Amino acid sequence: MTQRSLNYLGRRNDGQTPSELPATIPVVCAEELDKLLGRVRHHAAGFVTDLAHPPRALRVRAGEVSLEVEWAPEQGSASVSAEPAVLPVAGEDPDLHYLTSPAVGVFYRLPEPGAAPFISEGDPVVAGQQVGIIEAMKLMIPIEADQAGRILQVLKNDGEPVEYGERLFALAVLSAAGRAQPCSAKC
Amino acid sequence: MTQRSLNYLGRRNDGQTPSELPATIPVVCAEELDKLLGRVRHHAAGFVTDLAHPPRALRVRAGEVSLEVEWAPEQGSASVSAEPAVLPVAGEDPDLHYLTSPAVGVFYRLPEPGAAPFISEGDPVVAGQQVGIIEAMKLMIPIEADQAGRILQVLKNDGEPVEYGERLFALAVLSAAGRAQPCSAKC
Amino acid sequence: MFSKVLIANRGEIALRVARACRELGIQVVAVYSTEDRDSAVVSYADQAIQIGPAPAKRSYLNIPAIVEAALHTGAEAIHPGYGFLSEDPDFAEVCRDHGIAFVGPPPEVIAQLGDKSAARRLMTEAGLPIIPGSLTPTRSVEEARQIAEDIGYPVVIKANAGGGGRGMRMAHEATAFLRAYQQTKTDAQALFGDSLVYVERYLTSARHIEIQVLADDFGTTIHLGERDCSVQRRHQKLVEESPAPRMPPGLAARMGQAAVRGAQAAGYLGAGTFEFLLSSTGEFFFLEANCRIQVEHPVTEMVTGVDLVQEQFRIAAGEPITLCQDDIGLRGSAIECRINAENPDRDFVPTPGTLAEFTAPGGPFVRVDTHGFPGYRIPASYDSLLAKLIVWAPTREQALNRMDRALAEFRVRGPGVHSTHSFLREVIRNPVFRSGDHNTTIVEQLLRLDNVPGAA
Amino acid sequence: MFSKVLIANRGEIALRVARACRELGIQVVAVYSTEDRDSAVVSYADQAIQIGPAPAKRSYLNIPAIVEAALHTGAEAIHPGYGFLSEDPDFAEVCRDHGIAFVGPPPEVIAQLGDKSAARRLMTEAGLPIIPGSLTPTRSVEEARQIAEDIGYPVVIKANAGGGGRGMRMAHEATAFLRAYQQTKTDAQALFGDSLVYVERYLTSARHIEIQVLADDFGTTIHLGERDCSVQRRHQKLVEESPAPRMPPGLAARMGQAAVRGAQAAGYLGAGTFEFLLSSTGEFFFLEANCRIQVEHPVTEMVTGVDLVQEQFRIAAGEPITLCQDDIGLRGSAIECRINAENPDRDFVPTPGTLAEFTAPGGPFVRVDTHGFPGYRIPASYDSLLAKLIVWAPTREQALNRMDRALAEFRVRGPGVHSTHSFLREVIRNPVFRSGDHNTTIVEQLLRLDNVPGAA
Repeated sequence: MTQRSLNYLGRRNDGQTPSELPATIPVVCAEELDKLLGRVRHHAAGFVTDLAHPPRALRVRAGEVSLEVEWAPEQGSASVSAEPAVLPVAGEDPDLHYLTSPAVGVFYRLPEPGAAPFISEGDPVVAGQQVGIIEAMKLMIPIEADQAGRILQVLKNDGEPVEYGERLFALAVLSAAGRAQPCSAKC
Repeated sequence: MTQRSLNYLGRRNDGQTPSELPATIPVVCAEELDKLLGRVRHHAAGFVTDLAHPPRALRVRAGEVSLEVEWAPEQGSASVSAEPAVLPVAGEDPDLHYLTSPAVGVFYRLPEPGAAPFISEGDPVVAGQQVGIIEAMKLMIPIEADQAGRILQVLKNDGEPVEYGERLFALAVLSAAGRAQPCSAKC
Repeated sequence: MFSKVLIANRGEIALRVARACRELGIQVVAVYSTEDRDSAVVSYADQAIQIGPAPAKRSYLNIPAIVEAALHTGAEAIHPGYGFLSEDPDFAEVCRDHGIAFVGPPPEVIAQLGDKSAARRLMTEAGLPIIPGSLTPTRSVEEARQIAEDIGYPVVIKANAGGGGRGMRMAHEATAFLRAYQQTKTDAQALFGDSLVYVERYLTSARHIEIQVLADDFGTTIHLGERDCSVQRRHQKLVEESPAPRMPPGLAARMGQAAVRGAQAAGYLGAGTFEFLLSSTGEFFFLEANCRIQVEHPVTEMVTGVDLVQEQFRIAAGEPITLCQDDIGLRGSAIECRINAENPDRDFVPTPGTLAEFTAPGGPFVRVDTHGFPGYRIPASYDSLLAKLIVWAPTREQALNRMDRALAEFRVRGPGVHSTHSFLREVIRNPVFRSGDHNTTIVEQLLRLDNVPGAA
Repeated sequence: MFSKVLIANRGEIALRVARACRELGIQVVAVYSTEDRDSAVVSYADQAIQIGPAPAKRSYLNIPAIVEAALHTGAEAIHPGYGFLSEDPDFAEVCRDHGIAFVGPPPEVIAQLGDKSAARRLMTEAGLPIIPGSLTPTRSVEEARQIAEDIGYPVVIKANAGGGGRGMRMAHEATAFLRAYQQTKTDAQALFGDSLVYVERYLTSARHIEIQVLADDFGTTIHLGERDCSVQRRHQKLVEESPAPRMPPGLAARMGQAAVRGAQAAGYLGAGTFEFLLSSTGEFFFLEANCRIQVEHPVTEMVTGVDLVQEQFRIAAGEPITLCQDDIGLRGSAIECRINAENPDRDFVPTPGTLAEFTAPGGPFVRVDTHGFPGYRIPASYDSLLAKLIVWAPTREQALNRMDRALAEFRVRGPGVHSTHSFLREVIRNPVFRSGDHNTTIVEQLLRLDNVPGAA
């Protein structure tokens, strides 16, 4: 039910430098800290699971290791049944862009039956270039690229009905730096 | 669903400088910290479960280990109309204990009209000592102290109707250490 | 009319009664166990008194606590709902002794109708057909076995202090008799503190039809038509409807008249129900009379337009019934489904827990009586009824379609919580049930089908 | 009957229509704007098509998008609900041209009844009394002023393409006429793209009474009694009821017969409403005819037992009405309150926002039609109707008590969100309203009282 975005707060208050520590305190090595951090993480996650009410914030500290976590205010339940469609989803490559349908209608990749498609995967496009058609109530609405780039993928088949806002083309945007590369593997 | 305003808890009390630490502080290894953290977590979770009302924030610290958790202010739900009654409320002195009514009825402080009350504020009591009466359907139910201690407060008037579980007396428990003091001012 | 009433119950019926009070301008006192502190009726009521811990014996069955609560709050009447103390003649008597109006019949009537053999004798005298069997509790196993031989197998052995489908066992043949008899006696002692039992012929493929009656202090007794409660699992009703489907012409009226005769013979007062078995050949037999508002009363309300709980209050306040028999006509068809917090896949085991989501159906001709809400914790201490979903339509077929759509709208979710609403949808869609040609074995048959590998 | 229907609407009415479809075994196609992605009807529907962005012009008023959606999904009919395209003759015509059944009257009928002057002429010919005034749009301010002089002040100037209380202004005396006239023309152009107006006598202390009609393709036209919609704020209805209180004997029947005559004269088909003003002296005048299902249709459903939306589908599918006039009887009394997400303390400004809590009333004889649910975000783009609360009871007084109790059960809460349910409780408890002796000025009077310092 709850959608949470975990924001780790990097606010470890560890301004202490070893030289300030009394001589009796051991220097904790990276390996040790890693292990301890693993345990802290384990306990923090387990603790949250134990709670009947989800917390808003949690801070755990064990010696040199501390972990702080905060949750965004919970928002609605929202059973989304529709394709979100319009905007690129958070976390996706910022250079990835979608051309969406401006109307409910039928999508055509070809200017007319038997002709070559307006555009194919891998092709470069310039802003304003027509890449397809939406037919709505016998009206032919041209689909144009709104930015320069390269067509990564054609997401609908020729003649397929589409809704308003549905994604038609994935476009790798030609950024200022001049790269128009496919979405990197990590996205 | 829940509207939450994130209020950062009071700053972690980390103003200590290493120089203030006593030289005798023990060397705490990761394993030890892990074990301690496990116990802290256990106690924190257990404590939250024990509480009649979910808390807003909890801070637990044991030596080098500390755990802080915050909940969003709960809204709406649960309009508790009843006196919680049975359990000591969070934050209260653990030595503070309540004697509650075992039945719906009328509370009497006096054995009979005109007589002296069973007990008065400030009086010491021993376990099993009668301190009042609940009359329910002409039945006289004696109220007895279930622990030794001192009566801090008589919470109902003579002849007042009470519900099941309502608090009748506040009792400062005579602890093992022998103190039976009133709730300390800070509670 | 009363100005303040105490409701000695919990769950949906407590809320139902509280709503009736509000509409009549009566102040509401709720009583609750520690387990029900956050319940809907507690927030709904004008006053709420905690009467005891979770176990019903120490709270909702705790007569001194409830009467004390009524006396301290100045409640002039107590509505007992159903279950708990609703048919306890001692409770009704204690109320009377303390000058509190008990919303129900006088203790003597409750006592007589609660003694099942006595009720059978009384109804026989009033001319009601009863199922062949003993007219007094059997004094020995020999006597009981002889009666069984005389009336013929299958027979059912019933607790004399029982009712509502509890404390009864079938014996399909002579060899099974002894065991069933002794087991029923043991159950009867455990359930009702009274090991008396009696023997009746067991009717196969019968339907359970009951008649709602109202009787006031001015000699008026009327009936409000019938309810068909044949959809039962282990004698617990799951689906009820009014009118009963496929009734031969005039039969319902004859049963109604019989119930009125029975109520008059018993000196009945208030709202009551006369339960009958209707054989496959169209004969009806008096089964028992219930001295309470029934769980399934809403179906009668929907087809008659009468608010039965408000009528209960009027009668208890000494007012005459404002209706006469000719005013009562059953309009259209109403069906009720009991939504229980149980897991149908695990033999209907109750599944208490907290409701993360709880959305009841709505829209045209849909009524929901429930104490559930998002965040409600269903306690393990009490019965598992979570909601009653009632629909009305001009015809039974339309009502079934409406019920199907409404059941589909139900959303009940929570860790460990299950609900019977999807199972009830199967019942509602079952062709035999839809045809109205079912009897009390329908759920059993349906569950057997479900367990056949390869069955839909 | 259709097997698949598209619902060209949103909010509670879209859900209402979807429920009727489910009960008739019809598959549901919902259409929605980006703003309504998470709405109740989208999750309810079998299919859902996003037709445009938030502004209604590009989504719910977007004829090509809706017709395309119907064609692609194979919907055989479109139900337009109320508002939006429900009374757009062009839309009805486009549907017909594409072989899609429009659930409503033919485009020609919508066009004629939508032209308010034309409708007045038609109804005069059919023998219905109309309010004195112009029978054609006025051609000049001089002509209009002359008519006003002839019929006498106060007068009301109305947009010819208007309706539903929008695009009309009063002139209480001659000096105010010019300004009111010109302002109405400006409003009419802005609201309906048509600056034609006409002039009518303004009836003070009148009641708004409307008649529900049903007409099929086989020549049957019946009426289903009246609704009193006199509780209005700025010509927007807040509370509706059926039957109308304090009607002289026979008057409702006469108005019903007039409505049937009017519907027959117009060649009406489907469900429609004839609105009348009823003067304090008991005369009634035709006001306008509405070619849609009304917001307040449930009160008629509750007293007649007829599911009007299902009847709309039957008629649109070419089936005959299964009822005849003699079958229709108004039973008991039904009241509807419109719960809007508005702040009564700030001049009823809409308060969109997310519902942290949303609990609708329940229990006996309570119906709620709502698209709200906990977590629902009320968009700012559309009207503020959040729920319709309907109650039924045998008498008006009992229905008022029931409404009072049900309104008290409503829980609507969310950051910035307000609701009118508490204000409506004031209306329901108002002695003038309870007496049934109110007229269309009651809300104004009540609000004025509220603002008097020291008033309760």
